[in-house]
Amino acid sequence: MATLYTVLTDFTQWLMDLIAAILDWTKLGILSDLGDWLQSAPVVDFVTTLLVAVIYLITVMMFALCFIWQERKFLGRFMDRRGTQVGVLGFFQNFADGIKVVLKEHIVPKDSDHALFEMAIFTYLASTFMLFGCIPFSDNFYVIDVNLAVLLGIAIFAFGPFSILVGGWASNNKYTLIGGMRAAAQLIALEIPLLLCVVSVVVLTGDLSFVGIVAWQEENIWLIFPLCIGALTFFIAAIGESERIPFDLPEAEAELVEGWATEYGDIRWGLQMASDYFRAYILCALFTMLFLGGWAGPEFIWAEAWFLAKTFIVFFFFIWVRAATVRIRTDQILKLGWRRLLPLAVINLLIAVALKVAEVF
Amino acid sequence: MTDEMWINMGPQHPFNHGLWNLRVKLKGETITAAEPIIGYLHRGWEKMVENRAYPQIVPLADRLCYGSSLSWNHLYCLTAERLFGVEAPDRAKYIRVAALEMQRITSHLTWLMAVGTDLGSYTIMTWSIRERELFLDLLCKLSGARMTYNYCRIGGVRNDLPENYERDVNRTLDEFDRRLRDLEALMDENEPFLMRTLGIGKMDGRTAMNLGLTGPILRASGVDMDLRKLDPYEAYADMKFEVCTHTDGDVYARYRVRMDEMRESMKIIRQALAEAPAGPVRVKVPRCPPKGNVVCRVEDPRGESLMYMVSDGTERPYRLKVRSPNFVNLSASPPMLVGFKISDVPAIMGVMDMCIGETDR
Amino acid sequence: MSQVIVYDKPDRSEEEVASAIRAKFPSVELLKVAPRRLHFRAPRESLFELCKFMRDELAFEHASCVTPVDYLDHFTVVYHISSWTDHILAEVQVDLPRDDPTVDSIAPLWGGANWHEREAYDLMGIVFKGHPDLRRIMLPEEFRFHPLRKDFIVGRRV
Amino acid sequence: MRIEERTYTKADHLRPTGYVLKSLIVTFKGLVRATKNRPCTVLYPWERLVYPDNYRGRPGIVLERCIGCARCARDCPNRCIEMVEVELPAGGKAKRPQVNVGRCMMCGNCAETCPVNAMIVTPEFELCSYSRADLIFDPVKLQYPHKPGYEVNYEFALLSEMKKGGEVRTYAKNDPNVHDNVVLDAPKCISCSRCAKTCPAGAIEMAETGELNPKTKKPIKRPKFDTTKCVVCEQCIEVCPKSALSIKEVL
Repeated sequence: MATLYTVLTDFTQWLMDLIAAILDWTKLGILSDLGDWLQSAPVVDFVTTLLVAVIYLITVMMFALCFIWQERKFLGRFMDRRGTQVGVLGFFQNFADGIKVVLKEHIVPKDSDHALFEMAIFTYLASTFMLFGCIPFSDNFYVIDVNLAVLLGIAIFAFGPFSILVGGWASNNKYTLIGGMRAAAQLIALEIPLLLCVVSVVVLTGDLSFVGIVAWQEENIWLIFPLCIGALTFFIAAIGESERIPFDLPEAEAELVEGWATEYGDIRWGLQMASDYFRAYILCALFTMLFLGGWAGPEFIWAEAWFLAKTFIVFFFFIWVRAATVRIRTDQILKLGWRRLLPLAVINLLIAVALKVAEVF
Repeated sequence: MTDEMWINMGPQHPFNHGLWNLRVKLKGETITAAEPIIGYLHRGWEKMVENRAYPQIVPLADRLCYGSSLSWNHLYCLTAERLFGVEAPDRAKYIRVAALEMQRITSHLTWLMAVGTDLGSYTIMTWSIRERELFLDLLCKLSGARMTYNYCRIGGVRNDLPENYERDVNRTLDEFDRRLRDLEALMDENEPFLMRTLGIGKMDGRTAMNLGLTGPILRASGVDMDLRKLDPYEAYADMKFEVCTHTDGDVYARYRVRMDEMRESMKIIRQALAEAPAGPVRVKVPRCPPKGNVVCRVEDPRGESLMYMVSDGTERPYRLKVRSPNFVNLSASPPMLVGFKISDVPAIMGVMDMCIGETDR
Repeated sequence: MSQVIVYDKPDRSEEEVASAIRAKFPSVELLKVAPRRLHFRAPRESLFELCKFMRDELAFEHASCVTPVDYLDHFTVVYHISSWTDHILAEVQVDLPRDDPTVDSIAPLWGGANWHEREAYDLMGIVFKGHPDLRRIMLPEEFRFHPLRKDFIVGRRV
Repeated sequence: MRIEERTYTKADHLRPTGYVLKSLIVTFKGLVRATKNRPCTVLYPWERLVYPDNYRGRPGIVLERCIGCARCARDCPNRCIEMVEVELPAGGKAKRPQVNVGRCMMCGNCAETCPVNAMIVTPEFELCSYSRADLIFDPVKLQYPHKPGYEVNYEFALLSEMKKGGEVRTYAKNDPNVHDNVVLDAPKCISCSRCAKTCPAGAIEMAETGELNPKTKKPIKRPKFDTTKCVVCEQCIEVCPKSALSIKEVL
């Protein structure tokens, strides 16, 4: 973070001095006070963080959108067909979808609840973008390094089902109502095992910030080896959280047409689909940082490249599971979540505590 | 607590293949009543047929059910032959048996595609379509068309086997045997698939018989009734194969019966092509049949299909009634659906191999 | 261990079944006996008893098809009832006068015939007494004609 | 009918091992196979599937061979063939078939009944057009470069020979002397010689029979049929005012 941050602080400092100089030139009292205020440290700090956040968001969205390309290509090859053919090797497909979605007309169902109908999508999207903030690429490229980053991430992540439920209810359509209820039940059922796995990692590493966890893993051992049960439960719960095929019920095409987002037509539907993939990216990123040692890796390539490579590999496993299995029913998902994943997560917590007490690590 | 809600899994819905409507009464997620509504694809086939000459109806019989057009084509020609009092030459009988069994495998693979999409695994869909291409090429080499073959004629078949056809067929069958094992690995050895199909849509043998079910669905409920053995026609009497049955009567049993039937069909094809005697393949048939009526029934990939033909001595049939197996299987679907969840509907109806062309005629 | 019903060898021959039916129902006329086929002509009144007898005593498990035929001066409803145990397909013809085409329904005996009778009512206008819900199955409810009748001219504005 | 105790025994390898492990292995093998050599899908406009010679696309015609017998028009199930006047390269006008390809269901019956193999089955199936009128192919547009694979020939056996048993000969589709023949019912004929004029194959010619017409004292002429040229198109039967001609089928 040092290089990017210092560069940007010098830049904003130079910018603020320039503005202050201009304001002084006008010789008006108030404006020169404004100039001094601008040059003060907190304002400069705020503006640089803003700039870093914008840059960081753009890079993360570019990589998250590559997930869509990866899914189309690999799913195609699993099914013995070609993936997308739009543009070079299919890379232009995302922009083509984006342009198509932007051009579509915004239709609001007749007697649906307009305010909630609009609000659902933006809260869904906002919670996803906030999550980007607290996930670092490597120890010197991140927006903020909060020492409670893990807690913050999981908390914001739990906000998703709320907006799905509201979106499903507000669209005034039987199918979306069922889809919304299913999504809420499924995400809550799979949230608990997810948290327990994260807790077991935190117990072992004793640190709540991602940078600390990765640093710990660099010295000792990647956490996937001692906590392999935890890694497996986290992986399965992550598939459920990002609503992918084995746990695809909320937007199961077979019965509920498109699930809770049936009535959204234009950019709102596009953003909803994109944020599904962003959430998948976040879960893969969490998995790499908690279990695969984040950006730890031999020096010959950058730390960020290591982090991205591992995230893409984890997403490859997501696609692989999608290609191989069949969608299962809602009550089976809940049964799986409460009866299979929860005990496994608890066992994993016991292992972590045992390892901690025995000071193995 | 939740009052009952009628849901129209309407004429245009991702899960139903073909135009038909399933009105389902839901109490929460479980189905309390179901009512299939058909008639959206009613083309008035039986009225149309009454003002065409006998040889002109042969290509029309193909269009009854586009999934297994050769079996309808053959049923019409067999009924007309019995009406005319003509017997197809022996070589034609063996070729017909081989072509019918290839059509049965193609129809079962189309059904497998429908099951794949309904249960959410698109790999099953694309792989079964890829396997189906093998047989479409064979039938295209034999008859000249890929789906509506127009291959049988009243009094034999259109043309003899192309040169070294038997070698191509045997090579395809060996290749298909390997690929069928891959397909089964995707389904039988896949726990979510078993979760979605075991114990769903149960129906025991007695009620199935009373409700008029025939074909693989009846055999899955433990009734060993196959018209190829019970009422042998063409050259089935001297084909050595056994009837595949299952005892549970649920969705998995129906799937299992069809997969075994594909293997039996492969055996029959090999026998038929090996034992086909030399000789003519087609007999010249008079224009006008004697007055009278005739009934003929055949084992269609979906069940017992029957044709009743009345002639008044002119060159046009006076009345031609078609009994389609799917028409009756669909009428017996409500008892299968009641008591199960709405996300089971695609599994139950998908395995029933709906073909709306023959249901509505 | 669960049970499978197997139909490999017929229990009775065609003649036995034919003679059993003629003994019980003198009014039923036997038209033809062929290998695995029986052809009867039954009067309208004794149809339901005949079918009940065939189902209960003679093990005819499956009503294959119900076919209405319009012979201009009268209707004929042809029932195809198959017995898997004896490998027989019995064809029962019932003649109905053209002015009141009503006959007893066999849907209570075999559930399979339910939709066939609804289709016969829908396309040919034959009323089946005792049918659970006799409605049109293929054509819209407000369609007033029965298209399969010979007096229905194709292509006329309906 | 007997009740049998039977338990369904699956092949031993059909048991789920490791929840979804076997499916994962199989799909991964599929992935490797599809990336190593090309996936089996065909990129349609650039790559095309190879169709066998007898593939049935739209019907085509070889105008030189067509004699205008209209058997294809009679046998088409969808009634999409009409006979229309067309300029012959050799001069004069004649009726040739015009196919409404929009209605055609590509069943190949017209090529099958054509006695002179003028109607052929072409492998062309890309027939989209901007208006329905474009889909009505007049005889000139219907033409297609001829290849022997496109003709539809078949051999048939005769019913009588089949019933007699013994050695059964098969006859080609357009065998000149094994086909239904036209029979004249002499008293009805008023020798108007319309059938001789309409016969496309030139198989009928009016021949004088011995008697004289009592009123006009001129020799009576009756149509005489040359069965080798006749193509059983039944145009003479339709055109005969006294319906004196009928078909005697050869079985």
